[in-house]
Amino acid sequence: MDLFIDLLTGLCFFLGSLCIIIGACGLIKLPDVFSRIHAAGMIDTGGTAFFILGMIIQSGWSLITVKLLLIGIFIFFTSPVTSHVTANLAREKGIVPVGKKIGKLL
Amino acid sequence: MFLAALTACAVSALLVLARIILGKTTFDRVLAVNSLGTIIVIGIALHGFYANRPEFLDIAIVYALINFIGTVAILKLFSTGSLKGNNK
Amino acid sequence: MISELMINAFLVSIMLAIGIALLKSRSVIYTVLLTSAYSLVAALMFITLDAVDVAFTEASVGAGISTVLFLAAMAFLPKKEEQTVNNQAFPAVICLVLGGVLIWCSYDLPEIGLATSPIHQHIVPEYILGSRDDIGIPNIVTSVLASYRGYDTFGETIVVFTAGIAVLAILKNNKKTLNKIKSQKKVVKNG
Amino acid sequence: MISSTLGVWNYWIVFFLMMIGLFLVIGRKNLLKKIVGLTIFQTSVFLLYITFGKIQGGTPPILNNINETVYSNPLPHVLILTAIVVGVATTALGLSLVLRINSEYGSIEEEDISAQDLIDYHDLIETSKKISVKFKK
Repeated sequence: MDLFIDLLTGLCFFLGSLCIIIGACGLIKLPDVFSRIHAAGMIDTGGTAFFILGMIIQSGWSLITVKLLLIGIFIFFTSPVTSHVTANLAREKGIVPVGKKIGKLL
Repeated sequence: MFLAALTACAVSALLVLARIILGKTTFDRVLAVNSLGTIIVIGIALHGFYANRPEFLDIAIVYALINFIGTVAILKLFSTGSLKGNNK
Repeated sequence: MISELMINAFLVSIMLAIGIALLKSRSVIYTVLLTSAYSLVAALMFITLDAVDVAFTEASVGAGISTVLFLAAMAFLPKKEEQTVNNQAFPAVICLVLGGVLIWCSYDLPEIGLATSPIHQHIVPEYILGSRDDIGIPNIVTSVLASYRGYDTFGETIVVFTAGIAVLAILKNNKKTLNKIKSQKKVVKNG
Repeated sequence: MISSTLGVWNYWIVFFLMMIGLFLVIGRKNLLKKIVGLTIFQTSVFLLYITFGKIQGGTPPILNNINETVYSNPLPHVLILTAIVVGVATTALGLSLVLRINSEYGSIEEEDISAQDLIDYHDLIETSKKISVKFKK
Protein backbone atom coordinates (compact mmCIF):
# COMPACT_ATOMS: atom_id res chain seq x y z
CA MET A 1 0.00 0.00 0.00
CA ASP A 2 2.83 2.38 0.90
CA LEU A 3 4.52 1.62 -2.38
CA PHE A 4 1.31 2.33 -4.26
CA ILE A 5 0.92 5.71 -2.50
CA ASP A 6 4.52 6.60 -3.23
CA LEU A 7 4.11 5.64 -6.88
CA LEU A 8 0.99 7.79 -7.23
CA THR A 9 2.74 10.72 -5.56
CA GLY A 10 5.75 10.30 -7.81
CA LEU A 11 3.54 10.30 -10.88
CA CYS A 12 1.78 13.47 -9.73
CA PHE A 13 5.08 15.18 -8.98
CA PHE A 14 6.44 14.17 -12.38
CA LEU A 15 3.46 15.65 -14.18
CA GLY A 16 3.62 18.79 -12.04
CA SER A 17 7.32 19.26 -12.69
CA LEU A 18 6.68 18.83 -16.40
CA CYS A 19 3.96 21.47 -16.25
CA ILE A 20 6.01 24.08 -14.42
CA ILE A 21 9.11 23.54 -16.55
CA ILE A 22 7.09 23.79 -19.77
CA GLY A 23 5.43 26.92 -18.40
CA ALA A 24 8.75 28.52 -17.48
CA CYS A 25 10.22 27.69 -20.90
CA GLY A 26 7.14 29.23 -22.46
CA LEU A 27 7.65 32.41 -20.46
CA ILE A 28 11.13 32.65 -21.95
CA LYS A 29 10.34 31.54 -25.49
CA LEU A 30 6.98 33.02 -26.46
CA PRO A 31 7.04 36.38 -28.27
CA ASP A 32 4.71 38.80 -26.43
CA VAL A 33 2.63 39.38 -23.29
CA PHE A 34 -0.61 37.91 -24.58
CA SER A 35 0.98 34.60 -25.45
CA ARG A 36 3.10 34.52 -22.31
CA ILE A 37 -0.09 34.62 -20.24
CA HIS A 38 -0.81 31.07 -21.48
CA ALA A 39 2.52 29.89 -20.12
CA ALA A 40 1.93 31.58 -16.77
CA GLY A 41 -1.47 29.93 -16.65
CA MET A 42 0.20 26.58 -17.19
CA ILE A 43 2.31 27.14 -14.05
CA ASP A 44 -0.64 28.39 -12.03
CA THR A 45 -3.11 25.65 -12.91
CA GLY A 46 -1.29 22.52 -14.03
CA GLY A 47 1.72 22.84 -11.77
CA THR A 48 -0.10 23.68 -8.54
CA ALA A 49 -2.90 21.20 -9.17
CA PHE A 50 -0.59 18.22 -9.69
CA PHE A 51 1.77 19.14 -6.85
CA ILE A 52 -1.06 19.68 -4.37
CA LEU A 53 -2.72 16.45 -5.47
CA GLY A 54 0.52 14.58 -4.89
CA MET A 55 0.99 16.10 -1.45
CA ILE A 56 -2.62 15.33 -0.49
CA ILE A 57 -2.08 11.68 -1.46
CA GLN A 58 1.10 11.64 0.60
CA SER A 59 -0.31 13.30 3.72
CA GLY A 60 -3.39 11.16 4.20
CA TRP A 61 -6.50 12.64 5.81
CA SER A 62 -5.64 15.33 8.39
CA LEU A 63 -5.49 19.07 8.96
CA ILE A 64 -2.69 19.30 6.42
CA THR A 65 -5.08 18.19 3.69
CA VAL A 66 -7.42 21.06 4.49
CA LYS A 67 -4.56 23.56 4.35
CA LEU A 68 -3.39 22.17 1.01
CA LEU A 69 -6.93 22.40 -0.36
CA LEU A 70 -7.12 26.02 0.83
CA ILE A 71 -3.89 26.87 -1.01
CA GLY A 72 -5.24 25.23 -4.14
CA ILE A 73 -8.54 27.11 -3.92
CA PHE A 74 -6.80 30.46 -3.38
CA ILE A 75 -4.47 30.00 -6.32
CA PHE A 76 -7.29 28.76 -8.54
CA PHE A 77 -9.36 31.85 -7.80
CA THR A 78 -6.61 34.46 -7.92
CA SER A 79 -4.68 33.28 -10.98
CA PRO A 80 -7.40 33.98 -13.60
CA VAL A 81 -8.04 37.39 -12.06
CA THR A 82 -4.37 38.34 -12.38
CA SER A 83 -4.17 37.06 -15.96
CA HIS A 84 -7.32 38.92 -16.95
CA VAL A 85 -6.19 42.20 -15.38
CA THR A 86 -2.77 41.95 -17.02
CA ALA A 87 -4.18 41.21 -20.47
CA ASN A 88 -6.82 43.91 -20.20
CA LEU A 89 -4.30 46.53 -19.11
CA ALA A 90 -1.81 45.54 -21.79
CA ARG A 91 -4.52 45.96 -24.44
CA GLU A 92 -5.52 49.33 -23.00
CA LYS A 93 -1.94 50.58 -22.96
CA GLY A 94 -1.66 49.83 -26.65
CA ILE A 95 0.48 46.74 -26.91
CA VAL A 96 -0.20 45.10 -30.28
CA PRO A 97 -0.23 41.28 -30.33
CA VAL A 98 2.32 39.65 -32.61
CA GLY A 99 0.81 38.55 -35.90
CA LYS A 100 -2.35 40.64 -35.62
CA LYS A 101 -3.44 42.28 -38.83
CA ILE A 102 -4.10 45.89 -37.94
CA GLY A 103 -7.78 46.79 -38.14
CA LYS A 104 -9.12 43.26 -38.41
CA LEU A 105 -9.70 41.88 -34.91
CA LEU A 106 -10.90 43.70 -31.76
CA MET B 1 11.20 12.29 -4.51
CA PHE B 2 10.57 15.62 -2.79
CA LEU B 3 14.12 16.62 -3.60
CA ALA B 4 13.53 15.93 -7.29
CA ALA B 5 10.39 18.04 -7.22
CA LEU B 6 12.30 20.81 -5.48
CA THR B 7 14.93 20.64 -8.21
CA ALA B 8 12.26 21.08 -10.86
CA CYS B 9 10.99 24.11 -8.93
CA ALA B 10 14.53 25.49 -8.83
CA VAL B 11 15.02 25.11 -12.59
CA SER B 12 11.75 26.81 -13.42
CA ALA B 13 12.47 29.56 -10.87
CA LEU B 14 15.73 30.27 -12.69
CA LEU B 15 13.95 30.48 -16.05
CA VAL B 16 11.25 32.78 -14.63
CA LEU B 17 13.93 34.95 -13.05
CA ALA B 18 15.57 35.30 -16.46
CA ARG B 19 12.26 36.58 -17.81
CA ILE B 20 12.00 39.10 -14.94
CA ILE B 21 15.44 40.46 -15.73
CA LEU B 22 15.20 40.35 -19.55
CA GLY B 23 11.53 41.32 -19.87
CA LYS B 24 10.72 44.04 -22.37
CA THR B 25 7.55 45.59 -20.92
CA THR B 26 6.29 45.99 -17.34
CA PHE B 27 3.52 43.47 -17.97
CA ASP B 28 6.04 40.74 -18.73
CA ARG B 29 7.74 41.45 -15.46
CA VAL B 30 4.52 41.53 -13.45
CA LEU B 31 3.47 38.22 -15.00
CA ALA B 32 6.86 36.67 -14.25
CA VAL B 33 6.88 37.91 -10.63
CA ASN B 34 3.44 36.38 -10.17
CA SER B 35 4.68 33.07 -11.56
CA LEU B 36 7.74 33.23 -9.30
CA GLY B 37 5.39 33.68 -6.33
CA THR B 38 3.38 30.61 -7.36
CA ILE B 39 6.55 28.55 -7.71
CA ILE B 40 7.67 29.71 -4.26
CA VAL B 41 4.33 28.69 -2.73
CA ILE B 42 4.82 25.21 -4.19
CA GLY B 43 8.41 25.23 -2.93
CA ILE B 44 7.37 26.07 0.65
CA ALA B 45 4.86 23.24 0.72
CA LEU B 46 7.36 20.79 -0.76
CA HIS B 47 10.08 21.84 1.67
CA GLY B 48 7.73 21.23 4.58
CA PHE B 49 7.24 17.65 3.44
CA TYR B 50 10.93 17.26 2.64
CA ALA B 51 11.94 18.30 6.20
CA ASN B 52 9.36 15.91 7.69
CA ARG B 53 7.44 18.66 9.46
CA PRO B 54 4.53 19.61 7.18
CA GLU B 55 2.75 21.73 9.78
CA PHE B 56 3.99 24.97 8.31
CA LEU B 57 1.68 25.22 5.34
CA ASP B 58 0.06 28.33 6.85
CA ILE B 59 2.93 30.35 5.44
CA ALA B 60 2.12 29.07 1.97
CA ILE B 61 -1.49 30.21 2.41
CA VAL B 62 -0.32 33.70 3.43
CA TYR B 63 1.99 33.74 0.44
CA ALA B 64 -0.71 32.86 -2.05
CA LEU B 65 -2.76 35.81 -0.80
CA ILE B 66 0.09 38.33 -0.50
CA ASN B 67 1.28 37.52 -4.00
CA PHE B 68 -2.14 38.27 -5.45
CA ILE B 69 -2.48 41.52 -3.50
CA GLY B 70 0.95 42.76 -4.56
CA THR B 71 0.38 41.99 -8.25
CA VAL B 72 -3.04 43.61 -8.37
CA ALA B 73 -1.78 46.68 -6.50
CA ILE B 74 1.07 47.16 -8.98
CA LEU B 75 -1.28 46.78 -11.95
CA LYS B 76 -3.78 49.17 -10.38
CA LEU B 77 -1.10 51.80 -9.85
CA PHE B 78 0.06 51.29 -13.41
CA SER B 79 -3.40 51.73 -14.87
CA THR B 80 -4.85 54.66 -12.90
CA GLY B 81 -1.83 56.37 -11.38
CA SER B 82 -3.13 56.07 -7.83
CA LEU B 83 -4.29 53.37 -5.45
CA LYS B 84 -7.67 54.85 -4.54
CA GLY B 85 -10.88 55.11 -6.57
CA ASN B 86 -11.41 53.95 -10.14
CA ASN B 87 -11.18 57.24 -11.97
CA LYS B 88 -9.14 57.12 -15.14
CA MET C 1 23.04 16.92 4.87
CA ILE C 2 24.68 18.40 1.81
CA SER C 3 21.35 18.89 0.05
CA GLU C 4 20.27 21.40 2.72
CA LEU C 5 23.40 23.41 2.06
CA MET C 6 22.80 23.18 -1.69
CA ILE C 7 19.24 24.50 -1.32
CA ASN C 8 20.49 27.40 0.80
CA ALA C 9 23.27 28.24 -1.64
CA PHE C 10 20.88 28.17 -4.60
CA LEU C 11 18.32 30.44 -2.96
CA VAL C 12 20.92 32.92 -1.80
CA SER C 13 22.38 33.03 -5.33
CA ILE C 14 18.92 33.86 -6.70
CA MET C 15 18.78 36.72 -4.21
CA LEU C 16 22.16 37.95 -5.45
CA ALA C 17 20.88 37.88 -9.04
CA ILE C 18 17.87 39.98 -8.04
CA GLY C 19 20.20 42.41 -6.25
CA ILE C 20 22.38 42.85 -9.33
CA ALA C 21 19.27 43.46 -11.42
CA LEU C 22 18.29 46.11 -8.86
CA LEU C 23 21.60 47.86 -9.42
CA LYS C 24 20.98 48.10 -13.17
CA SER C 25 17.31 49.08 -13.04
CA ARG C 26 16.29 52.62 -14.03
CA SER C 27 12.50 52.92 -13.79
CA VAL C 28 11.10 53.07 -10.28
CA ILE C 29 8.20 50.63 -10.77
CA TYR C 30 10.66 47.94 -11.89
CA THR C 31 12.64 48.55 -8.69
CA VAL C 32 9.55 48.05 -6.54
CA LEU C 33 8.72 44.84 -8.43
CA LEU C 34 12.23 43.52 -7.86
CA THR C 35 12.05 44.38 -4.15
CA SER C 36 8.82 42.41 -3.89
CA ALA C 37 10.40 39.39 -5.56
CA TYR C 38 13.45 39.77 -3.31
CA SER C 39 11.30 39.63 -0.18
CA LEU C 40 9.49 36.55 -1.51
CA VAL C 41 12.74 34.65 -2.05
CA ALA C 42 14.08 35.87 1.31
CA ALA C 43 11.10 34.37 3.10
CA LEU C 44 11.59 30.99 1.40
CA MET C 45 15.21 31.24 2.51
CA PHE C 46 14.06 31.82 6.11
CA ILE C 47 11.97 28.65 5.93
CA THR C 48 14.90 26.57 4.75
CA LEU C 49 16.94 28.02 7.63
CA ASP C 50 14.26 26.81 10.13
CA ALA C 51 12.99 30.27 11.05
CA VAL C 52 9.27 29.69 10.52
CA ASP C 53 7.95 32.68 12.48
CA VAL C 54 10.38 35.03 10.77
CA ALA C 55 9.25 33.71 7.40
CA PHE C 56 5.63 34.34 8.33
CA THR C 57 6.38 37.91 9.37
CA GLU C 58 8.58 38.59 6.36
CA ALA C 59 5.91 37.26 4.00
CA SER C 60 3.12 39.40 5.39
CA VAL C 61 5.10 42.48 6.41
CA GLY C 62 8.13 42.54 4.12
CA ALA C 63 6.53 41.38 0.90
CA GLY C 64 3.00 42.63 1.51
CA ILE C 65 2.93 45.85 3.49
CA SER C 66 6.27 47.19 2.22
CA THR C 67 5.25 46.79 -1.42
CA VAL C 68 1.91 48.46 -0.86
CA LEU C 69 3.60 51.29 1.07
CA PHE C 70 6.07 51.85 -1.76
CA LEU C 71 3.27 51.85 -4.31
CA ALA C 72 1.15 54.26 -2.26
CA ALA C 73 4.11 56.62 -2.04
CA MET C 74 4.89 56.22 -5.75
CA ALA C 75 1.42 57.45 -6.68
CA PHE C 76 2.51 60.96 -5.62
CA LEU C 77 6.09 60.85 -6.88
CA PRO C 78 7.73 61.25 -10.29
CA LYS C 79 7.86 57.89 -12.02
CA LYS C 80 11.32 57.96 -13.62
CA GLU C 81 14.79 58.44 -12.29
CA GLU C 82 16.70 61.18 -14.05
CA GLN C 83 19.69 60.06 -16.07
CA THR C 84 22.48 61.70 -14.13
CA VAL C 85 26.03 61.56 -15.43
CA ASN C 86 27.63 61.81 -12.02
CA ASN C 87 30.71 59.86 -11.09
CA GLN C 88 29.85 56.66 -9.23
CA ALA C 89 33.39 55.35 -8.91
CA PHE C 90 33.98 56.60 -5.37
CA PRO C 91 30.97 54.86 -3.74
CA ALA C 92 31.73 51.70 -5.74
CA VAL C 93 35.32 51.64 -4.47
CA ILE C 94 34.14 52.13 -0.87
CA CYS C 95 31.65 49.26 -1.21
CA LEU C 96 34.18 46.92 -2.83
CA VAL C 97 36.81 47.57 -0.17
CA LEU C 98 34.33 47.12 2.65
CA GLY C 99 32.98 43.92 1.08
CA GLY C 100 36.51 42.59 0.67
CA VAL C 101 37.28 43.21 4.34
CA LEU C 102 34.05 41.50 5.40
CA ILE C 103 34.77 38.46 3.20
CA TRP C 104 38.29 38.30 4.61
CA CYS C 105 36.80 38.27 8.12
CA SER C 106 34.31 35.56 7.17
CA TYR C 107 37.02 32.88 7.39
CA ASP C 108 36.93 33.26 11.17
CA LEU C 109 33.16 32.68 11.33
CA PRO C 110 31.94 29.18 12.22
CA GLU C 111 30.66 27.03 9.35
CA ILE C 112 26.94 27.07 8.73
CA GLY C 113 25.02 24.57 10.84
CA LEU C 114 27.80 23.52 13.20
CA ALA C 115 26.19 22.49 16.49
CA THR C 116 29.34 23.31 18.47
CA SER C 117 29.55 26.98 17.50
CA PRO C 118 29.54 29.43 20.45
CA ILE C 119 26.09 30.89 19.79
CA HIS C 120 24.38 27.60 20.64
CA GLN C 121 26.15 27.02 23.97
CA HIS C 122 25.16 29.66 26.41
CA ILE C 123 21.53 30.40 27.25
CA VAL C 124 19.48 28.67 24.59
CA PRO C 125 19.33 25.18 26.20
CA GLU C 126 17.84 26.77 29.31
CA TYR C 127 15.24 28.55 27.22
CA ILE C 128 14.26 25.34 25.45
CA LEU C 129 13.93 23.40 28.69
CA GLY C 130 12.18 26.29 30.43
CA SER C 131 9.71 26.69 27.59
CA ARG C 132 8.78 23.03 27.95
CA ASP C 133 8.66 22.88 31.77
CA ASP C 134 7.90 26.36 33.12
CA ILE C 135 5.86 28.20 30.53
CA GLY C 136 4.18 25.42 28.61
CA ILE C 137 3.94 27.05 25.17
CA PRO C 138 5.09 24.69 22.42
CA ASN C 139 6.47 27.52 20.28
CA ILE C 140 9.80 28.51 21.84
CA VAL C 141 10.01 31.76 19.86
CA THR C 142 6.73 32.93 21.32
CA SER C 143 7.72 32.09 24.87
CA VAL C 144 11.04 33.92 24.54
CA LEU C 145 9.40 36.89 22.84
CA ALA C 146 6.61 37.34 25.34
CA SER C 147 8.14 36.11 28.56
CA TYR C 148 11.93 36.00 28.74
CA ARG C 149 12.41 39.04 26.52
CA GLY C 150 9.11 40.76 27.23
CA TYR C 151 10.59 44.19 27.80
CA ASP C 152 12.22 44.13 24.35
CA THR C 153 8.83 43.55 22.77
CA PHE C 154 7.39 46.36 24.87
CA GLY C 155 10.10 48.71 23.57
CA GLU C 156 9.34 47.57 20.01
CA THR C 157 5.70 48.58 20.35
CA ILE C 158 6.83 52.00 21.62
CA VAL C 159 9.09 52.40 18.58
CA VAL C 160 6.29 51.49 16.17
CA PHE C 161 3.89 53.86 17.95
CA THR C 162 6.40 56.71 17.73
CA ALA C 163 6.96 56.05 14.04
CA GLY C 164 3.22 56.10 13.39
CA ILE C 165 2.81 59.43 15.19
CA ALA C 166 5.80 60.86 13.30
CA VAL C 167 4.32 59.80 9.94
CA LEU C 168 1.03 61.45 10.82
CA ALA C 169 2.79 64.63 11.95
CA ILE C 170 4.89 64.83 8.78
CA LEU C 171 2.06 64.17 6.37
CA LYS C 172 -0.42 66.46 8.13
CA ASN C 173 -1.79 69.06 5.74
CA ASN C 174 -0.51 72.13 7.58
CA LYS C 175 -1.04 74.84 4.98
CA LYS C 176 -1.60 77.53 7.61
CA THR C 177 1.90 77.27 9.06
CA LEU C 178 3.36 77.04 5.55
CA ASN C 179 1.62 80.25 4.49
CA LYS C 180 2.80 81.93 7.70
CA ILE C 181 6.42 80.94 6.95
CA LYS C 182 6.13 82.15 3.35
CA SER C 183 4.69 85.50 4.39
CA GLN C 184 7.49 85.92 6.91
CA LYS C 185 10.03 85.19 4.16
CA LYS C 186 8.40 87.83 1.95
CA VAL C 187 8.57 90.34 4.78
CA VAL C 188 12.27 89.64 5.20
CA LYS C 189 12.89 89.94 1.45
CA ASN C 190 11.02 93.20 1.10
CA GLY C 191 12.80 94.59 4.09
CA MET D 1 36.18 20.92 -0.56
CA ILE D 2 32.63 21.45 -1.82
CA SER D 3 31.30 21.18 1.71
CA SER D 4 33.73 23.78 3.07
CA THR D 5 32.95 26.18 0.22
CA LEU D 6 29.23 25.75 0.75
CA GLY D 7 29.80 26.30 4.47
CA VAL D 8 30.81 29.91 3.96
CA TRP D 9 28.96 30.59 0.69
CA ASN D 10 25.97 32.07 2.50
CA TYR D 11 28.19 34.55 4.32
CA TRP D 12 29.84 35.71 1.10
CA ILE D 13 26.57 36.31 -0.71
CA VAL D 14 25.12 38.04 2.34
CA PHE D 15 28.11 40.40 2.36
CA PHE D 16 27.66 41.06 -1.37
CA LEU D 17 24.00 41.88 -0.77
CA MET D 18 24.97 44.23 2.04
CA MET D 19 27.37 46.03 -0.28
CA ILE D 20 24.66 46.29 -2.97
CA GLY D 21 22.37 47.92 -0.39
CA LEU D 22 25.11 50.27 0.76
CA PHE D 23 25.89 51.23 -2.85
CA LEU D 24 22.23 51.97 -3.52
CA VAL D 25 22.17 54.21 -0.44
CA ILE D 26 25.36 56.19 -1.06
CA GLY D 27 25.70 55.99 -4.84
CA ARG D 28 22.24 56.82 -6.15
CA LYS D 29 20.76 60.29 -6.20
CA ASN D 30 17.10 59.26 -6.21
CA LEU D 31 15.61 59.28 -2.70
CA LEU D 32 13.21 56.38 -3.38
CA LYS D 33 16.13 54.23 -4.56
CA LYS D 34 17.92 55.04 -1.34
CA ILE D 35 15.03 53.67 0.69
CA VAL D 36 14.99 50.53 -1.46
CA GLY D 37 18.69 50.18 -0.69
CA LEU D 38 17.95 50.44 3.03
CA THR D 39 15.43 47.61 2.68
CA ILE D 40 17.98 45.41 0.91
CA PHE D 41 20.57 46.13 3.59
CA GLN D 42 18.09 45.25 6.33
CA THR D 43 17.12 41.96 4.75
CA SER D 44 20.74 40.92 4.30
CA VAL D 45 21.42 41.56 8.00
CA PHE D 46 18.37 39.46 8.88
CA LEU D 47 19.73 36.66 6.70
CA LEU D 48 23.10 36.82 8.45
CA TYR D 49 21.50 36.48 11.88
CA ILE D 50 19.23 33.62 10.86
CA THR D 51 22.17 31.84 9.23
CA PHE D 52 23.98 31.89 12.57
CA GLY D 53 21.01 30.22 14.25
CA LYS D 54 20.81 27.19 11.94
CA ILE D 55 21.87 23.78 13.21
CA GLN D 56 22.50 21.01 10.68
CA GLY D 57 19.73 18.43 10.88
CA GLY D 58 17.69 20.53 13.27
CA THR D 59 14.00 21.32 13.06
CA PRO D 60 12.14 24.60 13.60
CA PRO D 61 11.98 25.54 17.31
CA ILE D 62 8.46 24.29 17.95
CA LEU D 63 8.30 21.57 20.56
CA ASN D 64 7.12 18.14 19.56
CA ASN D 65 6.81 15.15 21.83
CA ILE D 66 9.87 13.26 20.57
CA ASN D 67 12.70 13.45 23.09
CA GLU D 68 15.84 13.45 20.95
CA THR D 69 14.89 16.29 18.63
CA VAL D 70 17.51 18.94 17.80
CA TYR D 71 16.00 22.42 17.63
CA SER D 72 17.58 25.33 15.82
CA ASN D 73 18.54 28.35 17.88
CA PRO D 74 15.40 30.42 18.64
CA LEU D 75 17.14 33.51 19.97
CA PRO D 76 18.11 35.11 16.58
CA HIS D 77 14.57 34.47 15.38
CA VAL D 78 13.22 36.54 18.27
CA LEU D 79 15.62 39.40 17.59
CA ILE D 80 14.86 39.43 13.88
CA LEU D 81 11.12 39.25 14.48
CA THR D 82 11.46 42.52 16.37
CA ALA D 83 13.77 43.98 13.74
CA ILE D 84 11.43 43.28 10.79
CA VAL D 85 8.55 45.19 12.35
CA VAL D 86 10.80 48.10 13.32
CA GLY D 87 12.24 48.04 9.79
CA VAL D 88 8.80 48.51 8.24
CA ALA D 89 8.15 51.41 10.64
CA THR D 90 11.43 52.97 9.50
CA THR D 91 10.50 52.49 5.84
CA ALA D 92 7.15 54.17 6.38
CA LEU D 93 8.82 57.11 8.11
CA GLY D 94 11.37 57.48 5.32
CA LEU D 95 8.69 57.33 2.64
CA SER D 96 6.64 60.01 4.38
CA LEU D 97 9.74 62.21 4.55
CA VAL D 98 10.26 61.68 0.81
CA LEU D 99 6.65 62.64 0.11
CA ARG D 100 7.03 65.82 2.16
CA ILE D 101 10.27 66.71 0.38
CA ASN D 102 8.56 66.17 -2.96
CA SER D 103 5.65 68.46 -2.04
CA GLU D 104 8.09 71.13 -0.87
CA TYR D 105 10.74 71.03 -3.60
CA GLY D 106 8.89 69.40 -6.48
CA SER D 107 11.61 66.82 -7.02
CA ILE D 108 13.19 63.81 -5.33
CA GLU D 109 16.58 64.03 -7.04
CA GLU D 110 19.31 64.98 -4.61
CA GLU D 111 21.02 67.43 -6.97
CA ASP D 112 17.84 69.42 -7.65
CA ILE D 113 17.17 69.71 -3.95
CA SER D 114 20.66 70.91 -3.07
CA ALA D 115 20.63 73.39 -5.98
CA GLN D 116 17.36 74.88 -4.76
CA ASP D 117 18.77 75.07 -1.25
CA LEU D 118 21.82 76.90 -2.57
CA ILE D 119 19.65 79.46 -4.39
CA ASP D 120 17.60 80.04 -1.23
CA TYR D 121 20.78 80.45 0.78
CA HIS D 122 22.18 83.10 -1.54
CA ASP D 123 18.86 84.94 -1.51
CA LEU D 124 18.93 84.94 2.26
CA ILE D 125 22.47 86.33 2.36
CA GLU D 126 21.61 89.14 -0.05
CA THR D 127 18.48 90.17 1.85
CA SER D 128 20.38 90.15 5.13
CA LYS D 129 23.03 92.37 3.53
CA LYS D 130 20.29 94.81 2.46
CA ILE D 131 18.85 94.83 5.96
CA SER D 132 22.23 95.47 7.56
CA VAL D 133 22.86 98.31 5.07
CA LYS D 134 19.54 99.84 6.07
CA PHE D 135 20.43 99.60 9.73
CA LYS D 136 23.77 101.36 9.11
CA LYS D 137 21.99 104.22 7.42
